[in-house]
Amino acid sequence: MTITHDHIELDAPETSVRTLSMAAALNLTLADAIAEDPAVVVFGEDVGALGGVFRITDGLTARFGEDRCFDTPLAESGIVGTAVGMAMNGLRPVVELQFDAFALPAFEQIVSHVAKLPNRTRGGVRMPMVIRIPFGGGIGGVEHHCDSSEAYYAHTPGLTIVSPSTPQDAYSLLRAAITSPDPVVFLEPKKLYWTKGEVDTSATVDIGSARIARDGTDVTLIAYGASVALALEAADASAAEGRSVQVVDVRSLTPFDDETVTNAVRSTGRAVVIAEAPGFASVASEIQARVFERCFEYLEAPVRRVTGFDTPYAPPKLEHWYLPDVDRILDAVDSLHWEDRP
Amino acid sequence: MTITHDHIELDAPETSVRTLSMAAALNLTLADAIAEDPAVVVFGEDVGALGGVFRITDGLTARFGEDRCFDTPLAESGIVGTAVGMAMNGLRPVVELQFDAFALPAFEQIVSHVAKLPNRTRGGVRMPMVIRIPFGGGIGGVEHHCDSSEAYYAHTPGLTIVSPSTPQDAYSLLRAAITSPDPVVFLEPKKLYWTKGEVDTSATVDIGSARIARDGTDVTLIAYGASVALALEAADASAAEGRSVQVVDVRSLTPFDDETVTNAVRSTGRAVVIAEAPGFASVASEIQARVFERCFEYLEAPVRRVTGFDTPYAPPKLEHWYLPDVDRILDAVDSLHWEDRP
Amino acid sequence: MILAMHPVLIGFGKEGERMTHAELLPRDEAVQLIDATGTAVADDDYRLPDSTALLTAYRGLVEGRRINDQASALVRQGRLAVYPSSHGQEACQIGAALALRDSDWLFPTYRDSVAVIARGVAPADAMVLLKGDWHSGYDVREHRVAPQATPLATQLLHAVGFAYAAKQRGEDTVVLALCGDGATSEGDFHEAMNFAAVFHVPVVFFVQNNEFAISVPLSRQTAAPSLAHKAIGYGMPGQRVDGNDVAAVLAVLGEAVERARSGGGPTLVEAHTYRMQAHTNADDDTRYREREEVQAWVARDPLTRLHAHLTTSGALTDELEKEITAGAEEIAAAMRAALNTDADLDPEDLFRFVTTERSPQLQEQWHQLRDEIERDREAQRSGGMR
Amino acid sequence: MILAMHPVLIGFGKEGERMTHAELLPRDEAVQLIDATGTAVADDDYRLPDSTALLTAYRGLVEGRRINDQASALVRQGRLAVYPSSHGQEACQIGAALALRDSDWLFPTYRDSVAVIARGVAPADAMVLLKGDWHSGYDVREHRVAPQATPLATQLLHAVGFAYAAKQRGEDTVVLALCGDGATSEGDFHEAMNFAAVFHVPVVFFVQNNEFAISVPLSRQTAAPSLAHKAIGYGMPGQRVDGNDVAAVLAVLGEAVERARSGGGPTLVEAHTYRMQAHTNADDDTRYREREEVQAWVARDPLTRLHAHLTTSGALTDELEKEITAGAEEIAAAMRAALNTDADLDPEDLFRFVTTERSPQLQEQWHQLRDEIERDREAQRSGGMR
Ligand SMILES: Cc1ncc(C[n+]2csc(CCOP(=O)(O)OP(=O)(O)O)c2C)c(N)n1
Ligand SMILES: Cc1ncc(C[n+]2csc(CCOP(=O)(O)OP(=O)(O)O)c2C)c(N)n1
Ligand SMILES: [Mg+2]
Ligand SMILES: [Mg+2]
Repeated sequence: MTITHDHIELDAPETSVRTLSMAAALNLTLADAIAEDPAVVVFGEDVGALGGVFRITDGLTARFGEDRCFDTPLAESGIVGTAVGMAMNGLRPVVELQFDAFALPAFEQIVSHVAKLPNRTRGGVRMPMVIRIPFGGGIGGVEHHCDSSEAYYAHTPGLTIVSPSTPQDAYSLLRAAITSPDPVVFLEPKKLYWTKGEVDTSATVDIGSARIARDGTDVTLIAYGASVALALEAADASAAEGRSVQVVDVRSLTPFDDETVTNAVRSTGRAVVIAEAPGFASVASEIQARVFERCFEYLEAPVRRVTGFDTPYAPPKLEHWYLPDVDRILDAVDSLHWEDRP
Repeated sequence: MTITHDHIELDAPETSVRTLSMAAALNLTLADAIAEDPAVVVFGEDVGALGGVFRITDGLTARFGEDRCFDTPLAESGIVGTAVGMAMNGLRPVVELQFDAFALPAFEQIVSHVAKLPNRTRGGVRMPMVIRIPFGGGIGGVEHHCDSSEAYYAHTPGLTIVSPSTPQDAYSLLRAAITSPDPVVFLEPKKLYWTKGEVDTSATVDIGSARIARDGTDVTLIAYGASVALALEAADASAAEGRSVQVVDVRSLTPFDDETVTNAVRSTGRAVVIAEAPGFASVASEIQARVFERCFEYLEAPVRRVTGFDTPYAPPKLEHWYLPDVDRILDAVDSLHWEDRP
Repeated sequence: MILAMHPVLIGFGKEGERMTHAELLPRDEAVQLIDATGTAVADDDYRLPDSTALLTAYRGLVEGRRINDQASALVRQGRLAVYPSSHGQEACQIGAALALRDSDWLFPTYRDSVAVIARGVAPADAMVLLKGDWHSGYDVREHRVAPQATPLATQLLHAVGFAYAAKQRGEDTVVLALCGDGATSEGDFHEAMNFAAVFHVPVVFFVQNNEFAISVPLSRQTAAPSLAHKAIGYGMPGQRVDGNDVAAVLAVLGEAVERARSGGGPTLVEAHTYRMQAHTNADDDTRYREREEVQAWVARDPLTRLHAHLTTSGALTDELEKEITAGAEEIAAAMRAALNTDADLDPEDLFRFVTTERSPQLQEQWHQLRDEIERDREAQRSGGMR
Repeated sequence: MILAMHPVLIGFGKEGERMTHAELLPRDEAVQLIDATGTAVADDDYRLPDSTALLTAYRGLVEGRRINDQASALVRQGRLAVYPSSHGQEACQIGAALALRDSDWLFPTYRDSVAVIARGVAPADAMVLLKGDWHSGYDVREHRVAPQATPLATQLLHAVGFAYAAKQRGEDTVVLALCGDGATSEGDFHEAMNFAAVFHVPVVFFVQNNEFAISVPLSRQTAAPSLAHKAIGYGMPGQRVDGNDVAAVLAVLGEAVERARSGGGPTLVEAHTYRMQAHTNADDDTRYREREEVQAWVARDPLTRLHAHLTTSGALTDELEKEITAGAEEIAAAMRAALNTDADLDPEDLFRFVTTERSPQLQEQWHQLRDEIERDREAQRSGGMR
């Protein structure tokens, strides 16, 4: 169990741009990070031989050995709590928690330590750690497998929360998260795991920066994770109806890119926030409130949100009713006082 | 450990109105509930002989016996998890978790079971359970003793969240919480434990109803828990400056009384939301967003919020900088576009 | 369903009494009453259940196996979303169900559908979760079976609280709580064991150690001599049993259940068994275990050994065997029929059970959804788009 | 600070080796090397530390007691917000500190200020949390002491992860993790023990069983024969020691530390001691325990017995005693001086350490606060209101 500091035989240098699924991009990031930094260790439940239930850690143990990617006993507080100790002692743990609901046993460690140790010690102890959680629904998963719990983390000072919506951002954001000296909760939209896109491994992205995913002049849709794909679909559908719809991919929930979001909404005067999680006291309500405050004079209509209902996540056969969809977004857009328009 | 169904010797009938501290009112509620309903059991850490670290359960074990109020092993998930089983089997557990941060080990049980079991079983299993948590700061407590974690619970569908700001509401809301067939998270503002007020034990309050704590015509302050006292102070100070300030005590975070809050803000056209918790993705941002959406046409100015910073709670010697105070509220009120006023 | 059993009760475990190490520690070897060839093994402490009991158990095993295999087939046919099979673990499943009285309670996991059905739940109701219609599909009070738990080890605490309430009311209910080897690593396992022992409640914790937690082998879960060795750390007796020997499971659980019923407090029982199939259909177990390892367990199959034992003893006739097989086929056919029908699901159900009274917020959200649905219908009727 | 100790190492505990029950289970009685009267007790496995080591320990005990009592006085004077005293538990505190090398790490709780100070942390720095200036006040890397943990049992997992990283780098660091009897009931205790055993990391878990968790007595925490009996359930050795006998604490911890250092994996050590004062100054222990019970423990005081032992053996002269007392007084005086000064606190610190780079949100919030502060100052200068 000693780190081999010898050079690891990497595959022949590959071109830096290729087409990958988000899952493959994440796998590549982990491999690249392990290869580059001997402090990086990947662990969790079933991440070793199995390669993770979503195969994001596929092949890592075989390629880099048990010291770099390994299975733990089945205990999430144990996973995060030991990661805290490792981070105190020179490692960069990247842990996987299998589903949102199964991250909950680790909640005390995350809130009381991961988020607070650097502050507690006046920066004496940093927490360079990534907590990866496959999040969100839309994959027909049974109860406890489709939740969106970003609000719990986003409300907790000291944590950085990011979520990619493209394979490129999956790669670049995860690289940035692993390099960050601060603890990052990395939310992987399960529904997008198998969507493909170009990935330039040399491209970087700053944590804390939102992305204009689509230009538009009439209304701004603000989303993150799997909802970005939905927002883009809605924008297409809206275009067919003659509306020019802008889409902002928030990407970094905390820190939040007020500048990009505020400028976007000020330019259109109308906004809809989209997220899968229940709406009450959520990241969506936060974004809605921020936009209202910062764009008050610019707004033609109240900012709307389209979120999951304030109910437990639906069973597979009912989830299509639960989840935000294109129609619901278009309805929200329709409600934005268009009749008042000059 | 068998419930004695015999008549319990109560103290001589007392007048129904008396002056009590909030702590005493809560103690009285628990005693009355235990005396009235043999299904009520109170348990947690140090609630027995000691009477709780805040003495809210003082004397209950002595008066009603170990079967009705008892200490558990030191394990919060254990406390809430066994309460779930008891609630499934005819008891009405009222559990105490010692401080907000020490409720976190129970988070999985609360989110995955307490909140969801009734829904999971199509109402076949109800969760008549109260989780009492002394919450908030302002008492000079060291780290982990002053957090406000209502957002975690309020974001979780299936939970009812209430917090009193007066001894009367402490009594009436806790009675309502214990009687409720649904699980209630009962947040007790530590800072107000020793404030006194009249308590009419025959007065009832509906969960889900806000309270106009003070009438006013110029601006509406919306608060809950310890922040209500602060809002009232700010209203007094503002009155001295010639402004008529209305104060709404939210009281029930979920369900939320949109009607009362919306009507209040529509009547003044200006609003400030006040809460101690960090503001990001919080109950305060939810209220702000709701008010914005529902009162858009009535607002003279953007709704503001005065909350804790998005930092870990401050150490005792710095908490006066951290916590919302009267000046900060008055500043927010001052910022509400008064110059535009007709 | 109740077996006439004569568990060997040892006179310890009364509240407040301290047990000796020997009483708290499990045996070095798991209790076995019928070996893999079907031969009875003499035991000083545990008696072989009589042949009526063993025949009842045999019927259960055959039905259980059939249910497992039928459910797996229904997954392949797309009628179930997912199925965590207990193929190979049927002796534990049936032993658990038969060790209890009707009035007792079972707290099962996602893997324990066979035990749930053996308690009387209709197979189709037990499959509602796995079909995706709702999160749980049976009346927990009718069958005294808690909803199958997904978050690992959490149900053990519910079992303890449930037993606490029963004890407080002076009822003689026993609660049997199931979990896997992996789940013993969770904090909730620890807290449940400890609460049970401190409050001396009538719970039996039954760990089906099937050697794997998805892909993670037992050696990565624990370094202990056995999982049953955890019991002494809580002051409750621990025992190990051959989990593929339903006779031994019945005897050991039977003893633990009777001890619990008579005020002797909780017991931890670890069954040594093996998960013969992948974790669920979504899993690929070739990634983490050798086929030879799996094959080696075929010889220890719980059905074959009981079949051999009962045939040798003459208790199981060809005729009876046929009748049992036919009964199992009937159950499978009913399952197929039930699961091949699509349930008529009501979207309003999403809002119906969240709280007893629907909040104004939820009502508003339901009205929004209802309007959407109506507009959809309208649009479909008029052939329009949205 | 390092004692020349000769722990009796037993040749077991190498990775992958199974230990026997006898090796994993603690003794029926706690290890004691000096009894309450100060008389040495012969022991087959553990050797009495030599008199140099015992004198070092004695000095530690006297200083520790003085620190405890000084801190309690400072609370009464309003200079500390709160103090959880280890009065009566000093043998555990000093034993823990002395069992480690300088390069080893300590993971303490709120009650372990004396152990923290014995590791070299300045008393005033150790008191920053309790004074209320900040959440922790010492450089954890300089002293190799983790911040004192408040959320119970959580630090045990940190200790395990820390040890894992050390082991992975091939360092011979040992990590000593402290917790109380109450904390053993938490899920994190279980997960930490299990991870430590499975990963075979160099950690010693040292439970100070002081009979109470605030008001809750041990009998409500566990029904086990002892807390050390939990060890076998994880496959690590457990041992019990008289926690008021610093010689025994040194010997037992010394053995465990050496085993950990030499690759023998983790150990659980339970010390039997007693919390002589209330949980903290904010607590009222007359509500939940009899004065006689507390009084009975005075006779078992860790200082008195070592004092008697060392005086009888002649190792402790009057002169040395005076010197030690004077040293302790000096420490107390320095504490008083340091804590009677108000620190100059900077409100911007609230924003400085949350994340490495300050987010725009936090910067905006700081500017808001800074403006408030400036306006306040302005107002004060001009004598105005707000
Ligand atoms: C708290 C929690 N963490 C993770 C999971 C995901 N998960 C489902 S089953 C499983 C393995 C369980 O293994 P074991 O307890 O041995 O039971 P088995 O599946 O073998 O019956 C895991 C990791 C979960 N359901 N709950
Ligand atoms: C997770 C958690 N729950 C509750 C508390 C509140 N609390 C602080 S100390 C204490 C008692 C701890 O008892 P024990 O572990 O025996 O340590 P001791 O104080 O006796 O040293 C409690 C309940 C806490 N700090 N953390
Ligand atoms: Mg298993
Ligand atoms: Mg203690």
